[in-house]
Amino acid sequence: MIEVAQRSVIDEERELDGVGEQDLLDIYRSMVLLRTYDERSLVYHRQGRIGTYAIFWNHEAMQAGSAHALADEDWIFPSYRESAIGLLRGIPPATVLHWWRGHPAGWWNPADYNVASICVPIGTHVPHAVGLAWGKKLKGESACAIAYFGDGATSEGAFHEGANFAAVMQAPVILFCNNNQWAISTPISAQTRAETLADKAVGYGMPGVRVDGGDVLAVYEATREAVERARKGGGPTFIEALSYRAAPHATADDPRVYIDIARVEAEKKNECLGRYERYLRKLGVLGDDLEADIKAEAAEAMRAGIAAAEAEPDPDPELVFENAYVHPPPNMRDG
Amino acid sequence: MIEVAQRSVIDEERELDGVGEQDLLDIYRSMVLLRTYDERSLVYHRQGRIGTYAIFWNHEAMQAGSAHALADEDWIFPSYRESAIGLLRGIPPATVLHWWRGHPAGWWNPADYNVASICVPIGTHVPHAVGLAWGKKLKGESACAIAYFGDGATSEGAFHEGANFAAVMQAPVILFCNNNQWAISTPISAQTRAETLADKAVGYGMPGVRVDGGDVLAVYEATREAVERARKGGGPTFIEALSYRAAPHATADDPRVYIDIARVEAEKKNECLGRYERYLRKLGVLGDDLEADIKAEAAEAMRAGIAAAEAEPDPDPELVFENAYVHPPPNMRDG
Amino acid sequence: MAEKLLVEAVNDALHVELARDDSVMVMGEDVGRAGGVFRATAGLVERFGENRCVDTPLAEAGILGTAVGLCMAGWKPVCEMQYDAFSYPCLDQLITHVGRYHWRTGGKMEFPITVRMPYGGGVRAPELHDDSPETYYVHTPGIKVAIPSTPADAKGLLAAAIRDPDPVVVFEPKLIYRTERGEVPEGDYVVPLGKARIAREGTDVTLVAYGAMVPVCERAADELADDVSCEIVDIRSLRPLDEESLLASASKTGRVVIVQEAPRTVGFGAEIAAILAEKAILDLRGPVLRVTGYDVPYPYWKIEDAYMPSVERVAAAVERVARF
Amino acid sequence: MAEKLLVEAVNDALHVELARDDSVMVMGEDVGRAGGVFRATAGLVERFGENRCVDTPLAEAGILGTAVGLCMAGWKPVCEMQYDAFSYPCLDQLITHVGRYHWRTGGKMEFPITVRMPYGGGVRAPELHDDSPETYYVHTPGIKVAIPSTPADAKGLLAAAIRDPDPVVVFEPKLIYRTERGEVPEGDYVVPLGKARIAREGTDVTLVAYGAMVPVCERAADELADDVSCEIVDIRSLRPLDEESLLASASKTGRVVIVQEAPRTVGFGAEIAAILAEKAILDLRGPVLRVTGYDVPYPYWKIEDAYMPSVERVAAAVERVARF
Ligand SMILES: Cc1ncc(C[n+]2csc(CCOP(=O)(O)OP(=O)(O)O)c2C)c(N)n1
Ligand SMILES: Cc1ncc(C[n+]2csc(CCOP(=O)(O)OP(=O)(O)O)c2C)c(N)n1
Ligand SMILES: [Mg+2]
Ligand SMILES: [Mg+2]
Repeated sequence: MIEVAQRSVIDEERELDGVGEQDLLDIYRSMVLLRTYDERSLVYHRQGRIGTYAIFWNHEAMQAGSAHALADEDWIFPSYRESAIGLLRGIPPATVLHWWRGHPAGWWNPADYNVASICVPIGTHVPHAVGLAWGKKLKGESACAIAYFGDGATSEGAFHEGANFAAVMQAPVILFCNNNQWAISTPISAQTRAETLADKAVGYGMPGVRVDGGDVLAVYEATREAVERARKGGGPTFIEALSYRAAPHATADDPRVYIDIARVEAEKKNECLGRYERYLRKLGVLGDDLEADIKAEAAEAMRAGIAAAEAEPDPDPELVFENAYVHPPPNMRDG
Repeated sequence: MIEVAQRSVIDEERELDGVGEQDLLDIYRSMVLLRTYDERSLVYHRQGRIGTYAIFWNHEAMQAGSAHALADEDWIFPSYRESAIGLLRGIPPATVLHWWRGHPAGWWNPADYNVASICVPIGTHVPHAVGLAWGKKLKGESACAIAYFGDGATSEGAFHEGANFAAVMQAPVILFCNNNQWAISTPISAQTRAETLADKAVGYGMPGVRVDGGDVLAVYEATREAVERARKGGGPTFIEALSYRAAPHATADDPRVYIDIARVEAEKKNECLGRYERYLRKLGVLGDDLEADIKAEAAEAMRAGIAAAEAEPDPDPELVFENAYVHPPPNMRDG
Repeated sequence: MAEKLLVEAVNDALHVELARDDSVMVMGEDVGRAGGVFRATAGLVERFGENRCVDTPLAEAGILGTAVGLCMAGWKPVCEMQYDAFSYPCLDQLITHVGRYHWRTGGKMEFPITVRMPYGGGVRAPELHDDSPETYYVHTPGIKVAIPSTPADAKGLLAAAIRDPDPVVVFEPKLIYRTERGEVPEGDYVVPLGKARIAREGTDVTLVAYGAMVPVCERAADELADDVSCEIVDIRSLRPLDEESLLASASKTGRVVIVQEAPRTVGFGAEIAAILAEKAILDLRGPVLRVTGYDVPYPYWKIEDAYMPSVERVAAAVERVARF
Repeated sequence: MAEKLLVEAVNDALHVELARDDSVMVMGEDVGRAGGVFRATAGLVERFGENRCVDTPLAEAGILGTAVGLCMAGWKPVCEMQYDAFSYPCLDQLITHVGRYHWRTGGKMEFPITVRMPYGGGVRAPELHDDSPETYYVHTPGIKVAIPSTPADAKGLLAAAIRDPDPVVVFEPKLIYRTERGEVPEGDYVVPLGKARIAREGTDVTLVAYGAMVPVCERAADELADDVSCEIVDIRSLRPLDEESLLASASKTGRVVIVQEAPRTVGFGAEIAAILAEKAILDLRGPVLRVTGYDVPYPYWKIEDAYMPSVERVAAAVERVARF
């Protein structure tokens, strides 16, 4: 049950069942918020106001499209590439900015938003998402989980063990692979010999599907199907969203030494937010004023966010000893 | 390029190209040697002459069939289940018996036989085999490698990372999975949701094939094809040999608490050596005398083997400090 | 109170804790149908069902990784690693996540994971069935570690581990699984983490040990009883560590021998010695000696006795420091 | 001799060793096209080709596991782990195989694997880019460990590691990758494993450190120079360990402070202290103090300075022991 053909909605001008203007605009708002977060963060980084930052420009369709298919009870397990996805669940921009500022105010309570902590090591959160989903199922609850990871993550043992557990336990989980075709400087061709990453689903006996990761509605549709299946007891789904990394891996990276610049430029022209805007305009759902309003709202959220973050006092060094344990050992402060 | 139908030769009475009487009898001799090793070892264990022992009764077809398809230059990476496969490369029975006796004389030089050390942890030798094969290829040598592991091993990250490296590096390696349908007490249905283990090959972009693991010629044929492909630069192959564990996992295991005894009895009736003997007799290649000779020869090898092993003096406790390092640190004996 | 073997006490603790708290679940390789390769989990799947005693796929990182998620869903997973050396694939999850996730949530979520495993040598097994990996675990921030040496402690410390809101790793000395027999309280029974056990009082030399090395110390103390009065401190909780009992004993005897089965370098004995060198320096009347495994691969079993700290080696160290 | 940054000295060593021995190969994530995320492997793929400088898939256990097989085929792999905390997935291969395979072959086959990685904190990075994992490595039998603190040692120790027939792990202190600059001999240059470096001679207190803690000790010694004469022993080779230099310095000063960035419990400082408590007990004129990281998850970078052993903490410890 592997769909190898890459699914699209926007290019085919398909209409999605049950998706009204409100949904289309909600998704748009999410994309704009993420785009604004990303673009502002890059500026803040250059200004020395936040630290190293993992850019997710042109990944917004994958994040917003899939997140829109989830219910609030469903858990999100982001990698560093989805650092700001919690914004779509109400995490304040200041919190995520704090994370990139190395400030403890950047650590939230996952249970408040059903958004797990940002996972820095590659792929190791996949089993977490699987365990959460399996655990909810064991408790008779209906929540699902989604884990986001990159193409490179599929090479890690942690991904493999998690995916296998997901299938064996029929955990209601979506394994969402952002295939931006690069793992820092390593192209997908040096990462795997599989024809598509969706092929990996076969080995786990779970459905696999490939979507155009620049098409927010295709992503939404595929995730919605996976969520429906999961909620009905149909177990996990592997989604490969095909896109392209049109920005550096992170602020510390200089891709010019390894990337094909022409290809990057081409991708930039077809970047996901512009594509969706053109589609919404064609549908008549988006006009100049609305677009300006939504973008202004997002810009304002970020302005307020960085202001709030910078208003936060520097953390107390005593926090070094906080939260290591619920019941700390008596000699923990020895050093 | 996945063959899902399970390949057989014996049942279909197919003839294999280039396989003459000599080959058929060589394979038979190998199977008998392995069977004799296994049955005697179980006796030696009961007599307290060797320690815990991992029984491989009914796995001989998988081991002998695949090993016969290799050239001497090709490297074998056994798990504990293939502890005695080195016998087919000239490792003396006494050496392998020593291994199970916990005697240092049980450790051989892999380079003498192109047989790696027995791998005790599950699946961790898969990357070793891949590295060897890749390394030979980089040196312009023509040797291949084969790694043996069980159905349970496919759940481990080490298997996954090794398989992916194999495909990406197009290493001349055969990943040979002995699917005896049990990992100690865990049935294959609790190990994976994939329909066949051969399906796993898809996710790595390598050919996968499924053979009847009780049919020594089917195993031989599939391995020969894989070796030919590897030697021609065609990269790795995953072979799933389907069989059934008709004996306890090891001498310490009591399968009665988890296994289906009727199924075990049925498998015993159709065990691989008897099947091959009936086939050879039908072909007119094997008769009573020859069978008796070959079995006597194997029995004699084992008698001599255990005698040699028991004649070996107890090891010098000083060996505790031998071979930990080529250049040991000066304080290594502190304790 | 009933007499139990150490492994039976483990099994008893699991039965009691699963009955007591229905968010506790056991997971691991062969823990269900087979009841564990040492039968430590026997009877659990029959009594509590397949959802509370789960036979997992063969994947240690998967076991510990999904346990993190199970905690987030409200479970208290008790993960079995089938053997010491087969726990190594789980170290990545342990170090990167299990020890940090409570901290990462600003202290808001708890990860009451218990990892338990049979460990240690002397059992006449093929390689990699003999390791003493406690250093890898106890060095990891966020993790607690307990190692019992008696049946009662095996039950009580495991119960404490399961009830503790922090991740706790319990190493069970498999060499004495079926040789140590003792009284074990029935039903609810907890031995708090962080308290050492004075296994024997004495005045001349302090022997510090845990796990299967405690009986070795006891035998050495017996042998020397006419000449040297040994006090034996069974550490039993490596983190939190009961420094007080350790320092009290060192101050009483002034002479300390530490016994550890693991390889010497940065074994837990080094930490004990370092604490003494810092906090008991004025009490010490001789060198702090360590009797340990060696910095070599754990040997073939025909000669493993030459690797394991023996009664003779312990006695020799005691005599050396006693005469110092 | 040319002046080089520490990371440039690493790069130099790799260039020299690959040119010197065509069985040496470099492998890891982003070591080729990108020349490494710290540019430690810059220029190698251009000079030696894709077979001798390999961009691998993103899989640390796969990297170290295939390296074992590469050795069997006659290669000497130099494996880069991209960062300290991302090396943890390779621990299973390290402990179960890399440290045991030479032994397992009866000493017949060699596994001249080098693992190198940038390590340590203070670099203002997101979590898991700051760990000091040397304990996990140095506790493992069969493994050697080196940690340079100067550009010359970074080159010489890495060259020694690559030429050594045993597996060697080299931790490169990333905090000082681009702050430590110094003379580095051109071409062939080896600093033998197992020899400490007396970074500074002194008479009152011995400071023992390695990696990025050596400059911290130097600054502390500078601050105290008027009152206390500090000797600084840069361990630089944790295994084999130069006990002689350590004991000689301890016997000279009688007062020792050990500085380690890793969490305290069973950090390498504990081993040093334990060795002193055993072998230098009569020389010690005060407690052996450890200034270490804490047993907590490495903190968010805004407060990481409160975790890292600082000049002030080191100086305070020196004063405490000097006055003892
Ligand atoms: C276990 C581990 N190894 C290495 C790294 C260093 N690293 C950070 S991002 C990255 C590449 C990830 O690529 P991919 O999975 O495709 O995700 P992307 O960054 O493209 O979204 C690497 C190697 C890491 N974070 N974790
Ligand atoms: C990493 C690791 N985990 C656990 C074990 C304990 N163990 C030994 S054999 C075995 C089952 C292996 O099953 P499978 O891979 O199917 O091989 P088989 O024994 O059936 O040939 C287990 C769990 C081990 N040896 N290594
Ligand atoms: Mg990517
Ligand atoms: Mg099996």
